[in-house]
Amino acid sequence: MTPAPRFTGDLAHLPTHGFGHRSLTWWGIIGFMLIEGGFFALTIAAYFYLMSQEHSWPPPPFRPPNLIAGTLFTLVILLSELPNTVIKRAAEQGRLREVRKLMLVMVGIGLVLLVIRGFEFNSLNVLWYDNAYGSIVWALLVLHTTHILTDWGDTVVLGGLMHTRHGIEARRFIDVSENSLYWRFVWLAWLPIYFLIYWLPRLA
Amino acid sequence: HGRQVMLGAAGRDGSMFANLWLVFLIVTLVFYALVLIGLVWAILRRREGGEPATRTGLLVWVGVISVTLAGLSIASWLVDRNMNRAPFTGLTVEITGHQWWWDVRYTSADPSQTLRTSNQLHLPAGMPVRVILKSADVIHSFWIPNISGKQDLIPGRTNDIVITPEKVGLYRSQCAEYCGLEHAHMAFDVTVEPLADFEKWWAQGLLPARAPVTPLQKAGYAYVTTRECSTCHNIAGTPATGQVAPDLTHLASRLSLGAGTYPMNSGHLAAWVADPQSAKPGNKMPVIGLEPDQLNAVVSYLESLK
Amino acid sequence: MTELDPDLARDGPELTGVELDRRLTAAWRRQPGLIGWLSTTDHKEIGKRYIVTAFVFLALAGVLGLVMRAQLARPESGLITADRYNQIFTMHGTTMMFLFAVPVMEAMAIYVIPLMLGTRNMTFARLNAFSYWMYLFGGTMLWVAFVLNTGPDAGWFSYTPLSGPEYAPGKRVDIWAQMITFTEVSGLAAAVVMATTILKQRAPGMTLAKMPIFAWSMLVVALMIIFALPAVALDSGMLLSDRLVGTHFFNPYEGGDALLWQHLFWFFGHPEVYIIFLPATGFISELVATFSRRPVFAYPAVVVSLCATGLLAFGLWVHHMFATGLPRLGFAFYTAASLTVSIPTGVQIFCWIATIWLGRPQFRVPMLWVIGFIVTFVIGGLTGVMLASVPLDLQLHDTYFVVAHFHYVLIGGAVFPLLGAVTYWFPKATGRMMSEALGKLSFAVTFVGFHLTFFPMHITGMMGMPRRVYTYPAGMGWGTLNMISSIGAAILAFGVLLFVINIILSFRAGRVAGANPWEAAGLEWATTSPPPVYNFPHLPAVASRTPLWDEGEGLPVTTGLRVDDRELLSVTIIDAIPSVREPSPKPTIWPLLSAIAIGVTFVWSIFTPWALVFGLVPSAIALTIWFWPKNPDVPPEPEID
Amino acid sequence: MRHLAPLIALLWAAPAAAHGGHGDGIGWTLDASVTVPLLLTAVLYAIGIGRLLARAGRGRGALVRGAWLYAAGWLVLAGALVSPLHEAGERSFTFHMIEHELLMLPAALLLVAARPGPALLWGLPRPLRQLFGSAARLPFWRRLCEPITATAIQAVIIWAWHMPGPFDLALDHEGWHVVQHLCFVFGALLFWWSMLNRTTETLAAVCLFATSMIGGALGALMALSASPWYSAYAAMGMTPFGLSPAEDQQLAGLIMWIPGGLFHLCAALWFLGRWLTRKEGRDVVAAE
Repeated sequence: MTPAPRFTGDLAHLPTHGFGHRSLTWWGIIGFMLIEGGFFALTIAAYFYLMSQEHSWPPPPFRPPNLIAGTLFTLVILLSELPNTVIKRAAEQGRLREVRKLMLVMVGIGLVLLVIRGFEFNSLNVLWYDNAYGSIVWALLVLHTTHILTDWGDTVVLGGLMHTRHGIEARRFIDVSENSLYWRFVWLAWLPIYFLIYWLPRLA
Repeated sequence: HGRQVMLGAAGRDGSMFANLWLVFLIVTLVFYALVLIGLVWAILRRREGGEPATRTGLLVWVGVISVTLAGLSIASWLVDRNMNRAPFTGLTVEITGHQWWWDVRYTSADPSQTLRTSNQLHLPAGMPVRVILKSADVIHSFWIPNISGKQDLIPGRTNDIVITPEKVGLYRSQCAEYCGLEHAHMAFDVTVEPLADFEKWWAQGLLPARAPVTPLQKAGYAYVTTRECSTCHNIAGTPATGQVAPDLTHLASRLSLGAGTYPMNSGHLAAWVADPQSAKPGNKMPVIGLEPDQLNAVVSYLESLK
Repeated sequence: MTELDPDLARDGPELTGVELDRRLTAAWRRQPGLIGWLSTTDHKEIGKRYIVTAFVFLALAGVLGLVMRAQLARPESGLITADRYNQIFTMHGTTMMFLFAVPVMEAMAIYVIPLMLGTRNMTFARLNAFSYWMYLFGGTMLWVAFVLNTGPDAGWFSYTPLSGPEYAPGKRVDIWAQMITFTEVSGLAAAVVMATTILKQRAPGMTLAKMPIFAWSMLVVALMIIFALPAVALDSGMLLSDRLVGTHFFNPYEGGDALLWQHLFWFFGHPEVYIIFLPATGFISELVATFSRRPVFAYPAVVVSLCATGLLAFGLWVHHMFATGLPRLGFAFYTAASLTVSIPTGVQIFCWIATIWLGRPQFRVPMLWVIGFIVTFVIGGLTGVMLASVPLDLQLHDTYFVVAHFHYVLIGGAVFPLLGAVTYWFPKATGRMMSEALGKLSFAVTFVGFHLTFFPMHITGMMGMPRRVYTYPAGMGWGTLNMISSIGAAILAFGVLLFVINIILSFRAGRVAGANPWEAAGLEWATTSPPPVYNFPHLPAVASRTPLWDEGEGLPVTTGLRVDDRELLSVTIIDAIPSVREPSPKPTIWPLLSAIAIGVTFVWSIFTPWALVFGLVPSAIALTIWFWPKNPDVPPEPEID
Repeated sequence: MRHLAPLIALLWAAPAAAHGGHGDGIGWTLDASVTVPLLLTAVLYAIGIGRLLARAGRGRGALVRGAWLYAAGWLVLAGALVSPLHEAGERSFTFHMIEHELLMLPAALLLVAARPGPALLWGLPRPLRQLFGSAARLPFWRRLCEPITATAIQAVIIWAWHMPGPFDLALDHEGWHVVQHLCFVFGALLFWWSMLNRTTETLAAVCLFATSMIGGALGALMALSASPWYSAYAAMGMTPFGLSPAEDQQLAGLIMWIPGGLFHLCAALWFLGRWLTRKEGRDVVAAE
């Protein structure tokens, strides 16, 4: 025979969603950003390791990658933070129309970035099977492209979702907000990679 | 027994290892005893009575561990700064690891004095030897437990280790890094001998192979130096000049066959030549398919290569 | 109790007891039948599946161990060929490390942690299910390949270039590397679920500083997995691309480096050992406390030690590489740094012994495993001290001494505590006690068998026997010792078999256990055995580290979660102040279907890289449907008065 | 490792050598660009703490403790910059690394733990004091001191200055060298200030762990590199202590990696331990 429970508190007044660190989704995204960040950091470490085993970088006869496509990509991805910030704020304030519109803009930007990325692969002046330098440069670029691609896919699906009746649910706004957070991670991770691929071979 | 043991102390590093080992063994045994005493006491103690000063105990324990670890680090450092540091005497051996045999070159400033052999090492007692380690394929590890610790042979890199054998004797070395199918059969014999004997051995090693004497040997010579064997194997002073397989110039003077796999005798030699793939599966020597009389001749010739 | 409002949607004084059970069960149960079984998101079901699967892999890898011992019992034994032996030891190591040791610890935690924390399910319940399926598929792929004679044969750490395209043609190593990908995806998903559950779903009042030590150990382990596993995933990814698309990461003749593999592998591999060992120390802390009838001595010291071990693990990878020709200048640094790990471990050992000292120990079966653990593990730890010293390691490395060392650490240090923990939580999961007599017998036989198997290996190693040799010549003096080890292995296997028999018998006819058969202090003992599908009728609230001892029967509870829908409580991460009522996802088949789509893609990609492109479509579709919100079939949020 | 003993002997001998007047010996660095700012901070602090102590009532104990910490930190800082260590660092990367580690770890930590802000302000004449006082209250500083920001800033400073280009610049031009040291000291002060004052103990432990990994990765890369990264050291040939440039860099990397990493790890554990002990026994209301 169990005694009657001793009630000490009531949770009914608690909200059913919260933004930022109050949201479980946020913690999940942070977890995955740590994992992905670990991937980037280790790939970068491998890049430095291979570089430290060579006398000159890039090893002759290879030339450093051409700057135009990569720099253009960097500019566009940096600019994309503007609509991204606006979306995040709009989502946190529940402004559905703005979110809908800007998600389309982000999908467009993602497409543009993927096209420029295609040119980037073409401007590396080395192929992945040429030597280890080529392999690691391609690895960095492929790894980052995967992130662009997955976040773009996520944006497409979420953007579509926002146009359905599920768009009005509070949790969708959390998803949009976390999607924006993830996009920040994607472009932040790009900056050191941009430096490594395009500038370090010119400096070293 | 005892040809491949760590506490054999037949070399400079080996002796230092034995001493350091003893230090670590005693210290760890003391700590193990402390833990066991603590555990037994904790279980058996009578429960009445005051609480001991456990918190202080923890601090003391951490202090004791830390001081001991510092001591062990220093002991370890004192040994490793002396390891591998014997004064250079000019004797250099270059060893290249292959799947699954050892190519050995005693180098000399005078190229005509450079001696190539395989799967054996002769070392002068009491003299530091610099061993240069390379690999032709995968990672192997060079290790003569009685004499010193290991050093890996890594493709694309050159490692080196200085070993100083001290006690005259016969030792064994075995590859210590897993290197594929026949990793278990990648060993070699190490003969540590007085300097004079060593020099004699070197001088003999430089001589070309003995000429065949009996008709059977001559038939074998004819086969070995003109047919498949000669494309891979080298026999100095004969037309057989292949470089990709073990050197056979003084094959019969070695103690073992197939990189430490079998003792050297005519039975094993015959079995090897007849079907190397069942003697040591996966090695790079193809099955030639000799007729019985050819086999006899080849074995007879190889046996004469003292 | 007066008449109930049928629409009452929250638990509370008005809604409790049988009626509450009925409504919560309706909200939390899954569909019956096969589809329901495949769709479940209940952490208890997933945890049990995980545990059973991991033990199956243990048995398989154990059989391989026995085959190896049979081969090595005599010199020049021709029982199995070199090729088969090399596959067998690779499979033994790979299975034990990747498919048994790490998953089983996660599995135990998946079952126990939500109960310990006082919550109804884990966060991201579907991801949890997905993690299990990926693990199952990866392990199955590896074993199917092995049965088809395509088992990997390059050792469990697959050193390049032996595992590279030139020296390992065929698909064997690809299978190994792709199995790594499966277990990485699975392990990382489980780690995120674990970390977020521990950080966000504790009972109100269970601050981090009041959390059970096992939860602490799993938090540290989850974070370690998050930091360490990407290294091996990247490494195996590079290996696969070297093998399949012609990159040169590990090819020294094209600017790559064979040692890069080892650096990345051990950057993962060293923490891996602690990923296995730390949950075991968590078990020990729980068991020692329960059976000494007092809280673990010096909780802060134990927790700091756990964290210290986890943190230090990331700086020590090179001590697996002393013989590779690293700069000799570093040797003293590496020795000193490697030795520092013994400080936190020493602290934990002290605290456990002090707990026994200060408490009133009861020698039930789990406690015997604890004592077996201390007696055994400390030997492994001390041989680890020897191996940390560079001059000693250069001799002992890659010999049977090392084999002995890591079996002492992994079996003595992790499997013994695991078996103790299984005995301990068995009544919670099944409602029945395991047999004490059979338990004592299996402990004794396992303990003796273990030491008989592995102690002689120290000496075999000192006598110069390298590891990973499929045979050895007579006349080396290794024969007798190897024979003893082989006999010991048979006894050890018999001991484990007794344990399994005990489980089966007790599952059918064990003594019925109450909610708290060991009179333990943790929240997992506050609910019935086995727990209801929703774990707790009312979420418990805690005010101390040992709630059941301090509150007795009258554990305080909170109210207010919905009973007509799945709802969990989120708290603040440090102080565990309730902050959000989070909806919890319903069971669905889509994690399984996603795992199938992704798994097929992975396996296919061994044969053509285009599989990654073709497989993207079904995988993306499955994931999209998984995440697509469903029609709400529950009424919207009820009013709060 | 056998090289360490002569190194230490040499350190002891160095001042004597300098006094002995050997032209190329390793002596004290008494350059005005270093000594004047150092002395200035000492004098400022001394004046300020004097003024504060004169006014202090009950807070005297804390002030005195702060003064001791500041003195210790200042001595380590001055010792690293002025003692023969600095000149030894011109010849050997290892010594340069030891100097940097001293600046960024014990010196910065001690200076921050001393909470020298008020004393330094009070050392200034009144108008300057007000000016600096209001500058110190700018929200900009608060942003900078956010734990994650401060960790990232320090990480970027460390990695950027160890790239071959910038590091060679600092070795070639004394002016850039001063800038480099200022960056290191500033980054470390910001970081430790943030850890001690601007964050919870748990987050501090996380940031310290991250920093130990970030610094450790750089150190490990140096320690495992087969060739020297910096042309100025590479051009030197053997260091005066018998190490080749590659070995010198390996030793430097090891110092950054292992003792440097352990320092941060121990700090992380200290925060964690303090937090757990503080929390022990304190009950939080079960539910709001």
